[in-house]
Amino acid sequence: MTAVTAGMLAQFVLASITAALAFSVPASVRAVVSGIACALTAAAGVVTGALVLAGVEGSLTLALALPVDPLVFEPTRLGGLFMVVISSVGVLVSVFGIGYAHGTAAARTSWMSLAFFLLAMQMVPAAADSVSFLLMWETMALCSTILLLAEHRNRREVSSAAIWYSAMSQLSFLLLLGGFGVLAATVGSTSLAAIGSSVSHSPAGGLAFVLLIVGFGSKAGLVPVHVWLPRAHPEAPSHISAAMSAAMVSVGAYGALMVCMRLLHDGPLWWGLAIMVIGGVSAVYGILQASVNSNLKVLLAHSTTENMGLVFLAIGASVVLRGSGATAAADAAMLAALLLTVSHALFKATLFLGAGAIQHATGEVNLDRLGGLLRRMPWTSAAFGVAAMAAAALPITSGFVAEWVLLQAFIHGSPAGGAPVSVAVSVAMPLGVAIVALTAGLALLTFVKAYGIAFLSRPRSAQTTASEVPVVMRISMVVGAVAVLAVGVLPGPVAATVASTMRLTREPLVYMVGAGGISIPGIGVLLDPGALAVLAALIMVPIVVIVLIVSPNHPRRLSALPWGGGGSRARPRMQYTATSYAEPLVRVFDDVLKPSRDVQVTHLGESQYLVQRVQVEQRVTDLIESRLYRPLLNRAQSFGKLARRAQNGSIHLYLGYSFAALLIILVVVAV
Amino acid sequence: MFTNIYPQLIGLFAGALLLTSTLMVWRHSLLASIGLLAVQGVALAALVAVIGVEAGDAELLLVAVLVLTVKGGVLPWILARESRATTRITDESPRLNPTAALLTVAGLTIFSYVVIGRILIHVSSVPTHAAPIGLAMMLIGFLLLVTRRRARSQLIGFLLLDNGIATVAFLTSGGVPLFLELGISLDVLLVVVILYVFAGRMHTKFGGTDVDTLRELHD
Amino acid sequence: MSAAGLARMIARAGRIAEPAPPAPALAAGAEVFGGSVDVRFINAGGCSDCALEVMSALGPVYDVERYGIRLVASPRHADVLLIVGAVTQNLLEPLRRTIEATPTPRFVIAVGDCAISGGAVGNGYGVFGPVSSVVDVDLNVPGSPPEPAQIVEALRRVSGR
Amino acid sequence: MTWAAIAIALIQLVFFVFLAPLVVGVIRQVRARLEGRAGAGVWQPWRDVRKLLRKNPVHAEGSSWILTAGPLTVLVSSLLLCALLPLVGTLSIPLIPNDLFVIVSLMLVGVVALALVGLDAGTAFGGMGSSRHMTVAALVEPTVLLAIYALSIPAGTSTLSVIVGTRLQTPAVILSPVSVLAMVALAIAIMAETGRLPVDNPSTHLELTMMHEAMVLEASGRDLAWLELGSWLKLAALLGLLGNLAAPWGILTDLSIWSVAVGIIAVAAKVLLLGILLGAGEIFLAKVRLFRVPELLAGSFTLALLAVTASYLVA
Repeated sequence: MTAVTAGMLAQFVLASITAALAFSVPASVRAVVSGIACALTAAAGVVTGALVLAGVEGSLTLALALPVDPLVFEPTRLGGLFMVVISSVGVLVSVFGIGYAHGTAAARTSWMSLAFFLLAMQMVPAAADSVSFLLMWETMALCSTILLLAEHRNRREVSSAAIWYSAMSQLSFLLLLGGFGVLAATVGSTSLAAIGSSVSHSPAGGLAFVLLIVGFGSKAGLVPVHVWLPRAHPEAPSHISAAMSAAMVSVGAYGALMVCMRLLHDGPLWWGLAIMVIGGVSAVYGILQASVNSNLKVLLAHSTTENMGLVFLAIGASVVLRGSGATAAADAAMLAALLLTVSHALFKATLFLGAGAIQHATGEVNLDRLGGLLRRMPWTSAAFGVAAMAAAALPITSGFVAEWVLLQAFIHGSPAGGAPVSVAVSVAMPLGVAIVALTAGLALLTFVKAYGIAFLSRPRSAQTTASEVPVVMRISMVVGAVAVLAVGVLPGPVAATVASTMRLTREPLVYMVGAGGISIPGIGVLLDPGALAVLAALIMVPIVVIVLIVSPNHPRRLSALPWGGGGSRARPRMQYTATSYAEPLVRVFDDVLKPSRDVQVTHLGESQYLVQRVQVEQRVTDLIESRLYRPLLNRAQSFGKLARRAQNGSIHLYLGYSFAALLIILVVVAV
Repeated sequence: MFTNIYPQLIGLFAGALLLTSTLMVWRHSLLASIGLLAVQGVALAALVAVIGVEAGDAELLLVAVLVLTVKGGVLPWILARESRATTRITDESPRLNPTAALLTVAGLTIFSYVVIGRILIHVSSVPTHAAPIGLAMMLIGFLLLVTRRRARSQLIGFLLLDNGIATVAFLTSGGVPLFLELGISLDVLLVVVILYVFAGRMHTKFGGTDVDTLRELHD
Repeated sequence: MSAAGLARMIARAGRIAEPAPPAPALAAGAEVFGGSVDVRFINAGGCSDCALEVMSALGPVYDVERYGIRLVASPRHADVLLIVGAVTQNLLEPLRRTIEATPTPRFVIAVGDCAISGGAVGNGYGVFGPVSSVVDVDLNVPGSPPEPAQIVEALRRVSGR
Repeated sequence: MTWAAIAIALIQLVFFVFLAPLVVGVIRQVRARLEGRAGAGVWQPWRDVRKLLRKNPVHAEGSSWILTAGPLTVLVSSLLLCALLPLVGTLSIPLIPNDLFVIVSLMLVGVVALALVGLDAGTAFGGMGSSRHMTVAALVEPTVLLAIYALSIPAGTSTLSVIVGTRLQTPAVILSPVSVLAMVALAIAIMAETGRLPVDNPSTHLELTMMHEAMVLEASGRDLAWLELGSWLKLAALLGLLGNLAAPWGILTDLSIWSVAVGIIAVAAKVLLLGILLGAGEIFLAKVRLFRVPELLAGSFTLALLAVTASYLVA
């Protein structure tokens, strides 16, 4: 029994203990006790994953009372990486939850299901066969649904969101079931290793590929199966949305990576192109929706769609590049995919926790009613700011490193040895760069809006009472932000570890340079954000000196009203809101977003030429939802009505059905 | 000396052709498009001349001169004169919004690169590398024909189409026989003059050559 | 208009600005500006004749930019407040706000008799008083209205060019 | 080698801090002359900065430290551009190659800082400027990246100094259609990025038409000086880059007194020439409506995309 086995066992045990504690201890100490216990469960995951990454091997076999083979868990290095990522998010979330959870979100059920939710998420990457994979997957889905329902008593929207969510997660489960089923049928074993070793690009393989990618894509929140994200996240308690949006989508990404790196590796070109298309569309669509949204948590949810889109774009690019002979670039793209996932987990957790802190302090997540929180919540604003920089892929954060690697992989797409570039590459790679660039640009606007409107300027409604959140919440946010910065300044170690989890064409993919920079010799690129930061710091010095020479008597800063043209003092209502901030963008992308505007002009009674008041309302709805899902649902409903007629509850009718069925079966058997 | 800058020159003039075509979609002003058409004619002539010099083919040089005079000189001159004479508003409000149109141009160009890449997979002379640009010009010409409202602007599209055909011909088959080119240019010239003068008269008569409104004329 | 037509017009127009008269003496305390003066123009409630003169003084004919003088969009950027008209009750508060919005060191120039002394309307019921009753004035440009040349000269005394 | 590169970076830093205000002065002077005015002389921007540094900044009530730190960030990001871009020489510091994506992201740091400054005081115009500014920035980025991507293909790397070096060795590349298309696209993108006509009017007094100006309405004294200097430095550096891409001659490739002198003179000549062209060109342009700007950028984006695909498919 190795340390890894012990670690996995420990996770199961700890999760069960947590549940027991959450059930038993009195409400007064429940939050603290079960929060700490959850954190320990997650910590066990971190340790186990780290051991796996360090090269320790081990497997855990659980014989259940189910009519299936015993569950086998044997994490690969990739699985270990994801175990670390997911469970570190779990730690942050649990600690934050101690301070945050209140009301129904702090009830027994919530804490218990949180424990199992974390456990399931940590064990999915460890699963060694499709059965245990699917079991853990479904556990994850169920627990998250329960957690999502936590506040259903307070708000009606919660239940509708939960319905959407469970529908989508069941859909993805069925797809995965089908996919794994096909694979098991073709290979003759449910063991993932066996499937991976006997890879088949037969039509069956293609079918399995499509099923699996769509299934994982829906969990990762890709277009067009993303609709659950923007509904679930605002309704769930914030630390739960953090867990879902940072950790659970990473599980989806893990699935896709597993398919492309382990199960069906070296797939044909069209697989890669298909993934690239899905990813690219999701990235652009997600960030567009995010940029025009004013509800902070919905905005973050859409940006999750964007980031996962980028991850899939990278995965697809890697497949395409490998297919067309640019192996070094292909490895770099895969590295980018992994780095994007890691970085997204870190900063998105921090962002959602920040949103939770704002909600906790002001009871408000609508940006149009926030403002001026920088002075009231310095810690939150700092952590949120760093994470937002990462989300906008600015240096010196983790997001920048990830996107940099991705872009480098794109532009080094010409195959080794001067072979002619295939048409697919020469069209797909430029478009890829364009998509990443556009996404990055829009993300920049989105998060400048989110940060600037929420933290800068003046309060847009009465949050004058807002104050900084309890210390546990601060700690978890700040730790997240520090991690984002650490990966951003010293990407070397992280990139090396990540690269060690991939099947590489040439070892090693990444070298460390300087303090903690990365260089990818395969495509001959180098990045050392640390050195960049040092240079920036060095440049600050002469400025300070100049200031001291030119104006030694430090000009004293006077204070005055915000300049409002000298007229009546500029009121907070006159400020730009999040909605007005995004208005130009809505116009620019009018054809894509199709916003619904209605203008009501109320004229004065005396004359129709004098206007009393003009009311403008503009709403941007999710096109895919209104154009794709609504019709489907209506169809389903009408069909349901039809079916009801056959179900009028008369026992004779049912007997008749079964009799008919019997006859049919007999006929079938006879013929 | 010439042979090693030969690909550069081909590339340069082909690029000029593509650039002018894109700009024609970009600009709405009729006069600007006509100016671009003139530039394009010159570039086409230069292209022909370069091929001619490379092939040491006197006839091609003659064709080049012809192209220069007709496409680079006479046609634009007539068009500009007619437009100045008859139109008040020279701006066009196309059906497709310019942003979408430009992105379509990009798509069409890439598409033609792919297509030609498939067709001329075996041929690999320098001009054939630039052949896709000719096809792209034809497609863009069609795009203009489809999306522009007013007869004159559609005529621009027509001419762009013709230039595209000529370009493809020169780049792939090393040029069409002189008399054929002669005939083509002459009847193009004829067509244009007739259409254009006609459009001008119609404009003066019915005060507008928006094709949608013209539909009312025949009933 | 076509580019060529515009070019022809530019060539035809040539130099509009009149030749610069000799520079006046630098006003005391204006050394700090060092030949760069940003002006915020305020009509504190005068009839618009001084305002018109100021506008023409800031036009291309007198071309104050050649002395380093510019009209700016925000008092935050301004060095000189160019105030015309006697301060009316309604504009008293906006004027005060504008003055406090202007970073120090700053110059206040009162243009026209009404701004300096209240002038003909000095004891009108709507008038608070001359500019000097709100803020201490550094330079006066007498006249009702003063000539643009005088206004320009006052500004040049601040910019020192 | 390392020390030579650092020396060049220092030289560029110092020289561009000197050059940038001069370029702006030249642009304004050209405009003034063409508008029939005498003009303030090419040194006026220098006087402006000196004066601003002497004044006591005013801070709006309720504004935060962003109003102090933002301008410094803008300045530093522009200074980093000047230090890293291949302007005087193509030597680049080993650990910090002037990689295209790094450069662009540094530029974006400045953009973001400026946008936050605009939002900080919570005035209507500040928010308006910031919103427009970010919208344009978001739309410009694809063009910039694609254009330089197209230029990077012949060199096979995204390191700008290598790109410029390649163009220096094989000038034939410069006239290739790919390079022509890419340069046109890049020029348009840079005009938008630096807030020149026809995207933004740097000399407007009408708040409703402002982008950059509207964001700095609240800044004063030293803060304003940093903001202005930062935007000037950015303009000068990008013009220098454009100049070196279009005509790389004179840029130094090894460190010696003579070559440094030549390099400095060459880059100064290129930047000032481009400045004069810019000033003269702006006379003939009017600011386009904000909602026509996307057309402009879509145009340049199309050119850039064509350049990239063509460069793959032609060769």
